[in-house]
Amino acid sequence: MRPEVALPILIPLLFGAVSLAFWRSQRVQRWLGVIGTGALLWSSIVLLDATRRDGYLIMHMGDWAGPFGIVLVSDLFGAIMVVLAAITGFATALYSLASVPRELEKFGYYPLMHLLLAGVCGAFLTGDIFNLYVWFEVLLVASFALLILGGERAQMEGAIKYVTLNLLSSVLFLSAVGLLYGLTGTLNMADIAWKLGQIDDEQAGLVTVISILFMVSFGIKAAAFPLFFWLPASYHTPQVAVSALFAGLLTKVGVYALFRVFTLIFTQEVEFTHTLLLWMAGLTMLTGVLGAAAQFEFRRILSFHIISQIGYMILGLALFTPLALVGGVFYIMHHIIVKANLFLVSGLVYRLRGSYELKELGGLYRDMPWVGILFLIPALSLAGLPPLSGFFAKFILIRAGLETGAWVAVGVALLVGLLTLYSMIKIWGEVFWKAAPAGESAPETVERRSERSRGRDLYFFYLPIAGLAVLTLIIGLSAQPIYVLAETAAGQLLDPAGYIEAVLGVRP
Amino acid sequence: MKTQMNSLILRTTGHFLLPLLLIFSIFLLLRGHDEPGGGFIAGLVAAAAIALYLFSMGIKSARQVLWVDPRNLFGIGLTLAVLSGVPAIFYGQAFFTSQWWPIYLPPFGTLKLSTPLFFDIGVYLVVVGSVLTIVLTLAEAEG
Amino acid sequence: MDTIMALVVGTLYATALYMMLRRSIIKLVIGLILLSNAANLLIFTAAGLTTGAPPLVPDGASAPVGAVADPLAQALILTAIVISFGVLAFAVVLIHRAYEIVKVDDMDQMKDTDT
Amino acid sequence: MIDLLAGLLLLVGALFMFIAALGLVRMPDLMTRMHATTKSGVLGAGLMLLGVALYLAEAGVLARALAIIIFTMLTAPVAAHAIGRAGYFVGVPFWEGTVKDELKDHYDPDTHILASPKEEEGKG
Amino acid sequence: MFLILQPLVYLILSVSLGLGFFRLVKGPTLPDRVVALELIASLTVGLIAAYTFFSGQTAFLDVALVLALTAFLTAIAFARYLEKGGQRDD
Amino acid sequence: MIALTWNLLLALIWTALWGNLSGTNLLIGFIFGYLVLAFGLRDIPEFARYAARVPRLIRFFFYFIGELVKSNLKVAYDVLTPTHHMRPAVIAFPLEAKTDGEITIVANLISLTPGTLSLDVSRDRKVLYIHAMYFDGDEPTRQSLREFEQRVLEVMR
Amino acid sequence: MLLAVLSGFLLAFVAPWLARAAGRYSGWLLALLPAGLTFWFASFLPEVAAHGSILFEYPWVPGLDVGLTFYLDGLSLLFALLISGIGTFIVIYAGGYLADHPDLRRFYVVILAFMASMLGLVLSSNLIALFVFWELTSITSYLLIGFDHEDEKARKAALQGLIVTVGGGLALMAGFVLLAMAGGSYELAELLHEGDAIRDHALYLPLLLLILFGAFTKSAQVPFHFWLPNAMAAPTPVSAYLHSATMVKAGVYLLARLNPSLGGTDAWLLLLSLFGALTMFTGAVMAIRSTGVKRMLAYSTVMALGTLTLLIGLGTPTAAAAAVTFLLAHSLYKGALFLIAGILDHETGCKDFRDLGGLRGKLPVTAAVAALAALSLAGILPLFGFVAKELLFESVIGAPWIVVAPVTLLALASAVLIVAAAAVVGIRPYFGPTVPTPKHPHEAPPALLAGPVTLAALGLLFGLYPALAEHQILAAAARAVHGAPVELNLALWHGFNLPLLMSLVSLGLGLWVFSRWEFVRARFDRHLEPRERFGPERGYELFMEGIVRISDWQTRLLQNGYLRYYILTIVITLVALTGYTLLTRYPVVPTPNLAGIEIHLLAVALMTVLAALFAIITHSRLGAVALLGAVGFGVALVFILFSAPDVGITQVLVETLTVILLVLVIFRLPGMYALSRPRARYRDSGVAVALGGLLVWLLLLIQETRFFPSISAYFIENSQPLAHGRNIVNVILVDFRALDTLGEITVLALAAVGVYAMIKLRAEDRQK
Ligand code: NA
Ligand code: NA
Repeated sequence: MRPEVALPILIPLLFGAVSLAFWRSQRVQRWLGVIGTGALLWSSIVLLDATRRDGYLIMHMGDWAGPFGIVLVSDLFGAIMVVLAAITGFATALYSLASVPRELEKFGYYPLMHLLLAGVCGAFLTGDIFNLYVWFEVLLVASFALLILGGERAQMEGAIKYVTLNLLSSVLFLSAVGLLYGLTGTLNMADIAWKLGQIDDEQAGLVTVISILFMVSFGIKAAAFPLFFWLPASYHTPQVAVSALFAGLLTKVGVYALFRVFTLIFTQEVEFTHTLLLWMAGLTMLTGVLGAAAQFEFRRILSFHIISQIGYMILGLALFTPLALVGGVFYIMHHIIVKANLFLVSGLVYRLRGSYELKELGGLYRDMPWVGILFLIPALSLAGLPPLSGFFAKFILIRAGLETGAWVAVGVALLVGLLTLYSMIKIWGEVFWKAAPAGESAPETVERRSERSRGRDLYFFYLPIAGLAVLTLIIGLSAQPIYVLAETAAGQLLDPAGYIEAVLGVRP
Repeated sequence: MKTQMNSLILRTTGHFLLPLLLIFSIFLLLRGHDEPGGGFIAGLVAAAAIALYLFSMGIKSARQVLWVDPRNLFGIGLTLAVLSGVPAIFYGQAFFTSQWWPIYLPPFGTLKLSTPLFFDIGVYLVVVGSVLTIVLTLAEAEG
Repeated sequence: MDTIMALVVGTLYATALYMMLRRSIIKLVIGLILLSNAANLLIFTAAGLTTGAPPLVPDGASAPVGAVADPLAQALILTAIVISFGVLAFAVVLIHRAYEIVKVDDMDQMKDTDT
Repeated sequence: MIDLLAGLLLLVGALFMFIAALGLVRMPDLMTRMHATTKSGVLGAGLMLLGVALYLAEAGVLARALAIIIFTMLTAPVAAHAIGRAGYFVGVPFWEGTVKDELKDHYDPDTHILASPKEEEGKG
Repeated sequence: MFLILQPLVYLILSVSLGLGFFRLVKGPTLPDRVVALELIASLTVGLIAAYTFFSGQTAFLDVALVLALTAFLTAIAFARYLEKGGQRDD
Repeated sequence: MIALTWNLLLALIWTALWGNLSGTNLLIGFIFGYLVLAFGLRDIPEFARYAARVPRLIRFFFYFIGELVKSNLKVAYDVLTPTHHMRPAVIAFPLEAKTDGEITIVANLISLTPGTLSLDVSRDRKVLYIHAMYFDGDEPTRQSLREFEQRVLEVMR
Repeated sequence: MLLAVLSGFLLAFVAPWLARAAGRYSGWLLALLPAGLTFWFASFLPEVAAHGSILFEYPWVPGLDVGLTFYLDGLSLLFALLISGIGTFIVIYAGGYLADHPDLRRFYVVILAFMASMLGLVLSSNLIALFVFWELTSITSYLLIGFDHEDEKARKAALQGLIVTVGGGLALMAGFVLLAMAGGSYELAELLHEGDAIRDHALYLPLLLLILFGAFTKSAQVPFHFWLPNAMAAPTPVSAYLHSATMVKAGVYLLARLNPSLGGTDAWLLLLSLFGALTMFTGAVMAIRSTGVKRMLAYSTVMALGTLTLLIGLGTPTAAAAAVTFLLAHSLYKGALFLIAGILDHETGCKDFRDLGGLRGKLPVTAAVAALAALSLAGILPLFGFVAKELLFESVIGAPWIVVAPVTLLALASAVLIVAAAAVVGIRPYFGPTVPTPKHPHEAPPALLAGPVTLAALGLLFGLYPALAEHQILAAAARAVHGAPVELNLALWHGFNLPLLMSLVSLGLGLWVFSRWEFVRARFDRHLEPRERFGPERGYELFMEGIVRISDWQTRLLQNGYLRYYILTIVITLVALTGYTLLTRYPVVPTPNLAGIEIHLLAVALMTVLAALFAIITHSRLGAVALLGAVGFGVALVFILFSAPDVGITQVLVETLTVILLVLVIFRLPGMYALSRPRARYRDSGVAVALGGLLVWLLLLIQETRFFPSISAYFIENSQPLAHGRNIVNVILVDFRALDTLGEITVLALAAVGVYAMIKLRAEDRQK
């Protein structure tokens, strides 16, 4: 019994619940927001540390042995994801203190944030496929509510697509779980894997068919090609702190789920399923990055790039070699921090200049060079330039791809890296280097601009951005420990037997 | 426009049915562990009761009869549900391990006080609070 | 009966999808509701159908006599019903608000934010 | 013997339900259809439940059967009242064979307040 | 014992269900459909009664109980909608 | 109300004596309690009225069932035969019932019985509008309704 | 060593503060670091000359075979000395040149980082570390090219340089990985001995092409040469110099470095010598066509880079010697010339040769230095450039037969043109009639002159005493390039031979071209301008535009804003993928199971299906809601009739509440209009039926293929004994799987919060 495993779920749940109960007092909610995410961060680090030491951490909820009760499982991959979620959560909570309008706080901003995190952590830690569905729904509905907070027209239009397509994905997931339950009579993922390991080869085909349902459902959640439509339709519409949280976490839950089921459960016909995944990865990388090239709005560019980077992560899974999985895990770690940070930077730019439109922006490097540096670090990292975090992420994948002989995929990955750089440089050129526009295209006057660049609230912008930038640098400059972590995590992913034994106590 | 229908028959029936439905919902809540029922079903029945009140007597009466703002209910309910999983940890058991504290009340038999019961009560409160928040907010927006 | 129920489930999925593919915003709502019913019924059918044996333990006994229906599947469906109710309530109100704000009922005209 | 009676009750109840359904289809207008469903529906369900209570002969079953019957009798007329009233407001047409309508012109179309004939006279 | 009764009762109820459904689809006005829905709810109670009778499983009476107490809310909601002047596209 | 309270109290004492709080036992206690009260306290008006109401209720119950069946048969006949024999009409029926509760119960019971369906009550609570299926002239229809109302009120008051 | 390489980065960090503290002398202060590094590197000269190479190892990411291993041999030491030595003067120069520039301090940051990156690049033994520094030079150079960032031309040029070099860099990375796969190591120090294994490996050709792609883009070889002159468009001469003379040599360095591992094959010879020669000639032609000071110098740099590539490609010992000699000579004279270009700009405000003339009186020192450097550029006695040029001619005429003809011809032609260019550079601004300039010219201050004077003087020194350079460094460098000891025998005078003849020819023809400069330019322009539309730069532009156009097209196609197409795409994907998998992986036809059919079950099923079907065809909104109610009752009846009381109750209640909700909401919603065209309806029905059919098929398969019994037997047995509840479903919900229920009520609460916010928080109100 390891209580650490449950804490990253229960802490945000409890803080969310208490915040809901204190819905009248925004001051309490703000405090709870920072303390709660801070506590989550602490608990997640404790969890990661313990998992690193002990391999797998198991908690049988309600003391009911697996596969009967719900088992929480922390393997290294899950624990890493939890830490990343907590980091993103804590950063956005700080950022929200200054960036979220007071009237939104009245309508449940902080409780929604906590519960979103609870859903995300739940998804990362559960060892039960139906429970995974439940956590998916928790984070999804929390994201629905966060998405519409503000009630702008664009939010509504975006939300309709977001909600509908995600609902479709959930129903698909649920249906797949139902069919899988009918087939195996169990819900515990380790148990499913164990049982599916015993069936004959002729019947493996049926399992593969079911796995396609999971692939499509998680593909939607991960915003993979050709299932990504909800993301560009909506991610640029909510509060930027919310966008950052979404960008960092939501699609990654889909990716996590793909990693989980396609390493643990559906490994019967790898050459078939993972070839499909490889196609998905390549096309996802390409469409995402191409989508961004035509955009001229800060957040839209970032949104499209999420898609292409999802492709990289799936590539790691699709190649299915130890190194490729390391690359996938490493890429996820890098991406969550960097992508969330870029959204935070976009919000800072908006705070300073009142616009997200590249055409209306400019002159920031002249006025505030440090903001430029805070942008460049995550932006160049996103493009995979060394020695930042994204470089190693990309390098591992490319190396794994070349060692596997996946020439086309590697070619696509390289090209996409170049185009990502192009997009980031486009932002850099327009927002920072270009002189601030004057006259009609300028959203604000010079006086208003200089007024905007003052204010104590700005510290709550700089603090999380700088913190995440430092993390990006650390991951890049001291990649070895991170690599070892990813390597161990990937090793566990490739050893379903170890997972099964840890959860069920049987050695398949 | 008012949210209720201007009907004496409906109003009177509402008055009469409300306590009936509420007591029925508590009944469903408490026996759910043994017979069909439980926090969720009970909560829905209670919410239906208030909805009936809303239709027959209007939003103001419905809010009055509810006495608390439904928005308080789900926060409290959720807190209760989460907390009901915590006591086990003090017994060195996993979260949500059920704890039973049977209380013997001579004429009535045994009251099975337990964490699952508190959990179910939490569920009940959340359901009532959520459904009513949705229904009442919508009804208010109409007028 | 299993086959008949499978057909019912399939029809529900088909009708739900058809409605979701319409342009009228209200048909989307109807489609979503049908879809969640379809999924619940699918789990029920996939888990196996049993008549006349609800998963209840008789008073005083420690286990039901004879075979009973799969309680786990029922619990899952119950959870799924509640979740889909919550989600649907949100979706329905969202569509209602979107219509109020955008003032078109043709989904084709809600495409300004995408590109 | 009791089983037979119970079976009979069940059958008769089912037949009443059938009559209600047939009435719903056959009757010419909303009001007359409601006559069929409200009465036969309640009676049919009630008889069937009594049959069940008689057949199973358990206190719990009897209590629940009675509760259901009472609840049905309590709610069905209210529903009928609400729908009939609403139907009247939105102008659902009466069957052409309807003899007279004393309700006509007594509703205030805006407030939906129903005046009595005396009030109307008082106003002159 | 109820070799004939069981299929007979079920047949009657099934046909009734069909008739009720027919009115539900046919209308012609919304109140007609609502009445049909009410009848379907009643028929559900009847089916539960029959099912309880033949299976001896009394648990389902609870479903009927809940149905009896809450199903009429649907009708009330529709009626309220109409009274509030909601569009009647029937 | 006092009488009912007493009756319930007696029922509880009964169960306490038996030491067994079950529904059946409570019902038995209630019945014995009723009989004891009806017999022992029949000289107190309050209790006498209480005692008298029960037989009336039972009588009304059977009357009502009879009416229910009658009305159903009538409807059934009309439903089952190819032609319609009915003469529907909406009529105004002046109420004797005064309180909201009385009016509601009268109206609801009217809805459940012979070819009548309560539509609405006027604002001044004096008139109940009724849809009658077999209208046979104002007076006969109102007469039978009035008779029914009387029986209901008898039980209620 | 690690500290030496990284010290530039560290200094870059604190440079703004140091510069602020030092004020006017910031350049001199900051130059102390590169100066110190120069001496420090110089201290290794004897050891390298004696032992050949020294290796320094620092771990970085051992798991990925990435380490900060530094490999010091003649080649890397030569580069390190050039970088830190010239860097010293650049920093000093910048302090003077940009003294009044508001962004001087930012400039220091970037230039120091750039210098450190270059050092890292040339010193790294680890391929990945090398690549890291390689990319860092691309980024820092991007920042330098775009230094005048408010000028759009500068931004464009910077972007172009970045895209081309990083694009090449990505290929390089792939090439490196393949190289490591072929050679079995990521360490150059080891790969240098694995030449045979690598050349025989199946991946040799791909990895060669990828690496060459990277090197060629970086070193501005044809057809990627266009970005380099553009990089001169906006920025200061200082950064321009760094680009043309230092960073671009990274590619050449890499080629030289990998020559022992990759060279010696026909592919290597052909690709390098031909592309090199072509680049050399193109650079020379373009140089003579240019009138801008920096532009001409930049093209002459392209020419030099081509020359170096050519020499490395030839693979003979002479060529290796020529390469390192030419490298050193070029760095010296080109450095001086660029810095002089800066002085001219700084003192006169002019950037074009046509606007300059007769300055020798006003700027005597500058003129003298320019003359020395130009003579070296032209390859005239007694300057070091002459030595290099002689070796070049010697190399080309001694080239392998397959390339000897084209490379000799192109080398000679280029030499002619470069002589002319040198004349323009050395004569035009200083002699002839004085041309009035926007600024009144004075002799430049010491900070500006220090660099050119030193570099030109070194050019003269090495010209007079070539053995000095040879013994200190060039011999070791040539050995590193060739992979074996090379006899250099550098001398100013080798007697009359073919190379000397070629030199004389080129000198004569070159001077003739200079005398007819305007005429030659006009002739070139007439022939070349119409063809520039098809040039490689146009290719770059088309590529960039194409990306945006494809992006636009793709976005309009995929992200079209129509929800229904999104759904359609997703469902078609699902059905197609699943169907395909079914066909190929599990082609089993399920047998229908009609056991247990009863009339009432059938009636309920039929009603549910019909209600759903009618719900989709009805035109009445509320009718549809009522039909949904019927579907709900149907589903509830299914639950009830198949033994699920709790689910049945829940379904009934949820159904009722859903209807209430819909009725509350529908009040404001529009009617149900048939908006789609019939064709769309047929298509959608087809897809819908396909989805439904697929699920039926799957369900039937599952129903007949249950692998294992359900675990629910455990719940059935233990619900009462262990969890003290008789309603097994409820016990599962509140005990066995309480976590599910917790999540479920969280969803409900969240939905309520969302609905509340949606209704109560209105954007319109917020704006008020
Ligand atoms: Na997990
Ligand atoms: Na539940």
